[in-house]
Amino acid sequence: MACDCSKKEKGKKDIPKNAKIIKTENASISGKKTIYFDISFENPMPGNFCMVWIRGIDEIPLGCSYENGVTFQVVGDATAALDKLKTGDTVGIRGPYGRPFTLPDSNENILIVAGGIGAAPLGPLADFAFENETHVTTVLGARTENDLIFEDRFDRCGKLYITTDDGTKGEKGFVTDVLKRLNLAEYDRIYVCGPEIMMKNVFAICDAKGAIDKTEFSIERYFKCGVGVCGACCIDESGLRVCKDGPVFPGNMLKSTEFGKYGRDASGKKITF
Amino acid sequence: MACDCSKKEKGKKDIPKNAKIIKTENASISGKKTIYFDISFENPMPGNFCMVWIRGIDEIPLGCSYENGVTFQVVGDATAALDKLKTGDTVGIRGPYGRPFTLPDSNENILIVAGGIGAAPLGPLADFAFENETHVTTVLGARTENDLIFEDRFDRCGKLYITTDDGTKGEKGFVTDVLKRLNLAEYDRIYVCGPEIMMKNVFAICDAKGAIDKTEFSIERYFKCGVGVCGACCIDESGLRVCKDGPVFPGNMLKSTEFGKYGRDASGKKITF
Amino acid sequence: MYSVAGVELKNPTVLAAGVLGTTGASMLRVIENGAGGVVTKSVGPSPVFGHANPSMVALECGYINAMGLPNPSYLEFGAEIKKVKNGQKIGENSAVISSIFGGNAKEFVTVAKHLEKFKPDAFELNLSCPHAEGYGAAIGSNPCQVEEITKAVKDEVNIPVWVKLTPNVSDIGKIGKAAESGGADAVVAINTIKGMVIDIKSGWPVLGNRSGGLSGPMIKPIAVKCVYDLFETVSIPVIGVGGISNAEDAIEMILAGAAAVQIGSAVYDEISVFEKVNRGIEDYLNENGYSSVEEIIGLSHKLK
Amino acid sequence: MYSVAGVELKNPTVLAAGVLGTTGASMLRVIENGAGGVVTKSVGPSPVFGHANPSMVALECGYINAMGLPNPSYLEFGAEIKKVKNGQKIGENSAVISSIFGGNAKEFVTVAKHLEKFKPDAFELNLSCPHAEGYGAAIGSNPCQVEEITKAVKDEVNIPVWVKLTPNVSDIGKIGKAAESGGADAVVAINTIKGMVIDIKSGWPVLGNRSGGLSGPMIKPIAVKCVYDLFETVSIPVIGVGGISNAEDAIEMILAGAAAVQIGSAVYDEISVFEKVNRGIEDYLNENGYSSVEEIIGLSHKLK
Ligand SMILES: Cc1cc2nc3c(=O)[nH]c(=O)nc-3n(C[C@H](O)[C@H](O)[C@H](O)COP(=O)(O)OP(=O)(O)OC[C@H]3O[C@@H](n4cnc5c(N)ncnc54)[C@H](O)[C@@H]3O)c2cc1C
Ligand SMILES: Cc1cc2nc3c(=O)[nH]c(=O)nc-3n(C[C@H](O)[C@H](O)[C@H](O)COP(=O)(O)OP(=O)(O)OC[C@H]3O[C@@H](n4cnc5c(N)ncnc54)[C@H](O)[C@@H]3O)c2cc1C
Ligand SMILES: Cc1cc2nc3c(=O)[nH]c(=O)nc-3n(C[C@H](O)[C@H](O)[C@H](O)COP(=O)(O)O)c2cc1C
Ligand SMILES: Cc1cc2nc3c(=O)[nH]c(=O)nc-3n(C[C@H](O)[C@H](O)[C@H](O)COP(=O)(O)O)c2cc1C
Ligand code: FES
Ligand code: FES
Repeated sequence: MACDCSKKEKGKKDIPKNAKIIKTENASISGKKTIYFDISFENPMPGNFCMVWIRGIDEIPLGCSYENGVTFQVVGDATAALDKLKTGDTVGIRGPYGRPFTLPDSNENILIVAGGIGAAPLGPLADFAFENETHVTTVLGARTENDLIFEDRFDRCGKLYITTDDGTKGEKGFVTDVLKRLNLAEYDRIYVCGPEIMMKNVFAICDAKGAIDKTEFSIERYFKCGVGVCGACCIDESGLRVCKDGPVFPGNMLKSTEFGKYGRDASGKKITF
Repeated sequence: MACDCSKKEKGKKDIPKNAKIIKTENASISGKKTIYFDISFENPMPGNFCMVWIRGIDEIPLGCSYENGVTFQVVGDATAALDKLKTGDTVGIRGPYGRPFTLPDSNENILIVAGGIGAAPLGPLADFAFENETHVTTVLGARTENDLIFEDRFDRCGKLYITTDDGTKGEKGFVTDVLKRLNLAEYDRIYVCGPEIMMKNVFAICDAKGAIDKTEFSIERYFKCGVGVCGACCIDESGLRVCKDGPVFPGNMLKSTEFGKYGRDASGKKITF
Repeated sequence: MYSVAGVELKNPTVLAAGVLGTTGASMLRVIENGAGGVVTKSVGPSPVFGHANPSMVALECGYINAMGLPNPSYLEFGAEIKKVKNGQKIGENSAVISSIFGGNAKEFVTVAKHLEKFKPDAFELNLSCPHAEGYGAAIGSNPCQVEEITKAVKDEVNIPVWVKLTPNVSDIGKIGKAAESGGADAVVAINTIKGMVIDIKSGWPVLGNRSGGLSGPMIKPIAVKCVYDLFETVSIPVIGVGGISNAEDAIEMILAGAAAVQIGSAVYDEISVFEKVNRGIEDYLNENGYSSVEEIIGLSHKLK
Repeated sequence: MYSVAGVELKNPTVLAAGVLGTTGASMLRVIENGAGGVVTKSVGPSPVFGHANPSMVALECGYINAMGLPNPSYLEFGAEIKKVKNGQKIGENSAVISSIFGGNAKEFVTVAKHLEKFKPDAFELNLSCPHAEGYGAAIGSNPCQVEEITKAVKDEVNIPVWVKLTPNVSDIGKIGKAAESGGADAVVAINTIKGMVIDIKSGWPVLGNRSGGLSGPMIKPIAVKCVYDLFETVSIPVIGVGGISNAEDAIEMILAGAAAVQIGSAVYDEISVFEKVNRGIEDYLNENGYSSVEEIIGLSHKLK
């Protein structure tokens, strides 16, 4: 693997940088939001994440969805607090961290499969492909039309299939419904991010179609340190750390792992999906 | 001043390096000795010193008299212990430290005034001058013929005057007797090292002859840290540190200082010469 | 095989507690990377979610963390111990040391008695975590409590008991002595050192817990001194931990008196640090004409 | 002018004890390089030559030293205090704080009463040196002795008394409280931290005294935590010292609660560090709309 899993030089201080919010914008009608900072991430690669510290509340991992921005949905305390911040407010950010997606060549044909907020780390990959004139097909799913994000970003770089659970936009159903129909042999690489249950199904289809070797999945686990030391995010049975050896894993590295079956909460207790 | 007073990079570890003695040789008939190590000093400049750690005894400053050697006389515990070490024994060395002599240009005329073991840091200067074809005059003094060191080293690079207190070699008397006769206007630079009482007299003569601005004196004070922090070696009234701002000082920086009058012992108590 | 305080280690490098020790699979990966033994994360009487993030950040010459002893409780953790005991390749037997904590002797005993069933090779009593109120160092700086808890666990279990000490005391030798009196088979020094880092742009202390424990290269000289002092004070083996990231560091710790070393933060740079350190120790022994690690344990004490 | 605990400082940066404080001339040079005050080397009841060399070496991210409190005794040192008091340019008045030590209250009082004649602006009681048997931290980790000695000196002198604390205790707040009860006008934290470095090639501990005290960048997070804790515990000013080598470090210490900072080891790189730090603090205040250092002392405590 040619990727550089650890960007940080040995012995380099790496505490959260103070970042001022310079713009906030709705990413979806339902209120998923993108916030932009006055400082950019240092050489972010598509698939990298950052740790965003909402002071006094918590620090959480979010995908680097822009050079200087993150896109999130409110699910609990930290995201709710982040949602309330306004232009001029500050947070702490560190990163970019983690193993990114493998970048496609310009003559390659790629497939992007994104579910819900899972589109966040895939946005920069689409941008890269667009600039690089890579041929892109995207399957973008969400619960409803109002939950869709980055439609334009995926649309401009190739063919875009949209699915919504309720049919309010695109095809009624799941991304997997589209995936089943596609001839995966056409694609050199397949990139996936979304809810784990969705990714599990995508995995199964790709596997069945003999395409698993060209997949990369960006997965989520509970992060404490975020830098590969504490072990909170390790997956069974490989013992690989999602924060440092991932969050992007080739599909074949997820075979016979806990992926799609269970994860762990902050205490380390197993939580079945 | 163009010299680089502190050779060490910020934050770089600098503990004594283990150095094995590969050769010992008498530097004088009376038993002044040179010991050579299996490791060389890093870019030593004439006038630099090192700290030599005779483990279990003490660590003392000694001039770098060779690229990988020091030359010393026995005066107390540490030097006596050093004197007993044999080929294959080890000491700890750190350095080179301190502000060195200003190197002469090849077209310059220089005068070296060395008394006793004070010739040690001047040896490398003579070597440099020799290689550089600088014209050198040396006044080399010692108590007796048996105490002289580095005669050949000074001899080969120009004119050598020798004085001994008892007249066993060269002129009977002191280096100052020769100095008084010399036309100091002929020299671009004058380098001095020896017992402080000798240097005091050399200083007076150079000053009287209007030559003080071209002198450099290498002086000694009690060193504890050796690296410019503790303050043990500071001289009145400038407050300059002999270990870091020196040990080589231009003569004019020694005017109206304690030089030639008093120093301090390890406790910081003044000791009059 | 390398025997320390009743534990058979594959080699003298051991994974330190709280680092990559949440799951059996993770510890097996560390063993594959050369560790002669692993210490599990510290497990206590009830589930703990730990402090809010940030829980660990890298500093110029080390790290600061305040995880807050997250663990799923002893009732959940046995399976992970079992996995790492049983998951090793045949013939490869890296030891598994179960780190446990509690607020008092009774809690320690409850946790130990339950986890002993899963056959760890030893217990390590965490009497040293600096940022868990009522636990760790809060107890571990009191020699009486250290002795009492050690004794209570020793009385109830049949495997060796190591006691991990905090450097945040005036005299670590005294605490080591207390552990020894309680029957400890070894002392482990050191846990992290209390510290704090403030982001001057915002004024906020950086960790979710505000303050935390320092680890990594910056604490090595403190750890070496603690190990040196303990070696002079106690007769049981001392296991050295704190700031080891290469063979030189490990050797320094062994010369100071460590019978084995633990490595934690250095996995930040490379999990294969264990392999690298072991190779380096071997080379040092060969180059200097020693035939075993035992010959150099505490060697510095003899040079006077 | 900047007033802290009864002492008028030219600015909030002060030279730390034991660094470039052997002679009046040296301290004057430090003042010319921007220090708002200087603390003299610690002076005791009788002449001390100190430990054998090596007495200080540079490490990767700090320093270790064991000078052993060398000093010519209080009977010799008055002249140096006088020199630095009288040698300053007219209108420039950097404070001179006389650091003193003794083995008990009586010795402290003897030294203080004599040196007071030479008109230092304050005393700093060294109850914290980690490598001087029977002195410093040996006494300073006992709250009763700290209170007793502080009180004894306070009772006998008419200038402010600062008490310098050791971090080598379980709870520095407790020691700070003891100093406060004894009447201290300020506490100074921290002195160096016990440590040891071994040369693995020879096996020898590097310092003449074998072990010593750590200073420099590596101890900053420990110092910040101590200052933070003391700020919560005592009502007298806290003076922060440990690992400060630039303005950011100083500001971090002030946000943690320091009313002024002391700088020691950083003179290794540049004596002009005082000037640089002061300029940086000014810039920070301006950029962030503060009008004085006082406004940011302990600010981090309010952010919750
Ligand atoms: C690599 C990675 C990239 C991510 N990228 C994005 C993104 O771009 N946009 C986005 O909206 N979300 C993203 N997430 C998920 C995001 O981190 C969680 O939604 C967020 O942490 C929830 O925090 P909370 O306090 O609002 O919710 P809580 O109420 O604290 O928790 C709700 C759920 O969020 C998850 N969560 C909470 N804290 C953490 C944590 N420290 N680490 C991991 N998961 C946590 C848990 O599953 C938890 O059950 C990403 C997660 C990971 C691991
Ligand atoms: C910059 C410098 C360069 C020197 N170069 C040489 C040299 O090339 N050859 C040589 O023979 N001598 C040199 N000396 C002097 C040498 O350091 C002393 O002779 C030596 O330290 C004596 O140690 P001792 O234990 O044998 O004697 P002791 O009995 O300990 O002391 C005898 C005298 O040596 C001096 N001395 C002792 N310890 C120290 C110390 N730590 N720092 C400074 N002086 C000390 C004191 O004046 C003392 O009174 C140099 C000194 C300095 C400062
Ligand atoms: C993230 C992290 C978590 C830790 N958790 C524990 C723990 O649960 N129990 C324990 O005894 N020590 C814990 N420690 C302390 C380490 O085991 C070790 O004593 C310390 O980090 C010093 O070693 P190092 O410098 O090699 O990291 C933890 C350290 C870190 C960095
Ligand atoms: C060489 C040296 C000598 C010291 N001597 C003393 C001393 O005599 N009295 C004292 O209270 N502290 C002494 N200290 C401790 C310093 O005053 C200071 O508390 C410590 O070095 C931490 O600050 P720093 O990191 O800025 O050096 C000494 C420190 C050093 C490095
Ligand atoms: S979150 Fe700590 S190792 Fe991944
Ligand atoms: S010997 Fe310490 S400053 Fe010169």
